[in-house]
Amino acid sequence: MSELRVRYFAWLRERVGESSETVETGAETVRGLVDELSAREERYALAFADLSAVRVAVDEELADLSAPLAGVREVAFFPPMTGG
Amino acid sequence: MSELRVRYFAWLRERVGESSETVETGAETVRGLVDELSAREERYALAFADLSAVRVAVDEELADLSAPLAGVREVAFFPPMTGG
Amino acid sequence: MAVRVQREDFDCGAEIAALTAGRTEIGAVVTFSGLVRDSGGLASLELEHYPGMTEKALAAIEAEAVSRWELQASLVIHRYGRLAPGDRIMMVATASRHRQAAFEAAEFLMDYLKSRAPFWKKESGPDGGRWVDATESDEAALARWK
Amino acid sequence: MAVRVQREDFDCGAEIAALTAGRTEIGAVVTFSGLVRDSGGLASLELEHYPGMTEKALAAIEAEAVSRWELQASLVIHRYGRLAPGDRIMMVATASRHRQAAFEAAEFLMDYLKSRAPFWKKESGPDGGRWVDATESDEAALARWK
Repeated sequence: MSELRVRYFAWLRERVGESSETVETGAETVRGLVDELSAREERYALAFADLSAVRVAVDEELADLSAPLAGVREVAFFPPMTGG
Repeated sequence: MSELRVRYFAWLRERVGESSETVETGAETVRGLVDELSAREERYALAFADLSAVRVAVDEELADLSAPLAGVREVAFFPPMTGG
Repeated sequence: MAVRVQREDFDCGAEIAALTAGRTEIGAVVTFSGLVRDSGGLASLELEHYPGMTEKALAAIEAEAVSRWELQASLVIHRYGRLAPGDRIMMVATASRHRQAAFEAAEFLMDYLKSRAPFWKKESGPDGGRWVDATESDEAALARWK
Repeated sequence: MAVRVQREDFDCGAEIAALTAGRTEIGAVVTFSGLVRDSGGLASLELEHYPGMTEKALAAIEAEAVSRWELQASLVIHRYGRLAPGDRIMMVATASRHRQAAFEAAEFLMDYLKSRAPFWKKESGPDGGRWVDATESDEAALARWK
């Protein structure tokens, strides 16, 4: 088990109801973390219902669902970016 | 014979030694005017020695050497433009 | 070469002047400014971002532009927080000897910034709030730089 | 849509602000500024133009841009007279709903202005004066807009 900071932005933040939380997880990849959270509470399952609309950053770098969590301090979930 | 205003810019102005002059000409085209002027004085012949480096405007519109002079008030000669 | 992420407004002309001050080898400066556009009934726009990652992402995009084009100077400013219709959202500026590099680098910065910098826009109007969707054309715009 | 040919300097930021003031349908503004570049020993640059034709040529180029792209506003300012290294020579600005139109129209304006507006540059340095030659690449740049 390891401890991660998990952050949510935009409508993912609104659906989860948190902007940031500390999570104890045994997941080995981002996808494993998503599955764990979705199994834990309905609000996560709803936020992650359509993973094609979810983007991921691992320690502030864009990543994908297969990214490993070993040594990672922070994972962030957010919709496709709309800057500019 | 008609009366034209003829203008020169950049190094054409410097070679001819005038920025503007009134010319009496029987030429029917810009090329005819160039030939007339070149025959008239050495400074024109020098200015028009390389016509590939000369651009023409007729009544303030870009034109070429074959442009007719009937009804024209002003002809201008200048090198390729270098704005911006 | 600089990146700024800030709540405050900025002055395009002053930024250009600062970028080029005393730099007589610069011949061309291109700027892009993004404004809050009201396509009907927009009350305000909330710009959310990911502090920390935003600066890193913008700096990485700028570094990539600098590696691809010969730039004498470049600048990216992006605001966050609540904005009103007509407000400035962001600007990029690129300075080079010649216009081609300045134009291309500015377009590159904009294309990447649009879909690779962690900003999200929420529009508020008479019908409530709505998160702005990413467009397929923004993602497609990246293809020309591969 | 405006064209100005003037001896005086101008303020890019103020021009952008004036162009977009109260125009909440504008999402994107692109500017290009041309500066006097010193590639070694330049004392001054004299910009000669053809009064009367210059304004008409610039207005025609701008009208062509407006017919090709959906622009909410556009501006061309070009100076003439004696300038020093680092001085502003000219600017174009284009404003549109979306960035693509603003970028393309600004590049179009610049490409045409470079070789179709009656301006000529004479550089003065330690070795005397020299008329700046038109470049083949400037003429070639027009091909993509045919």
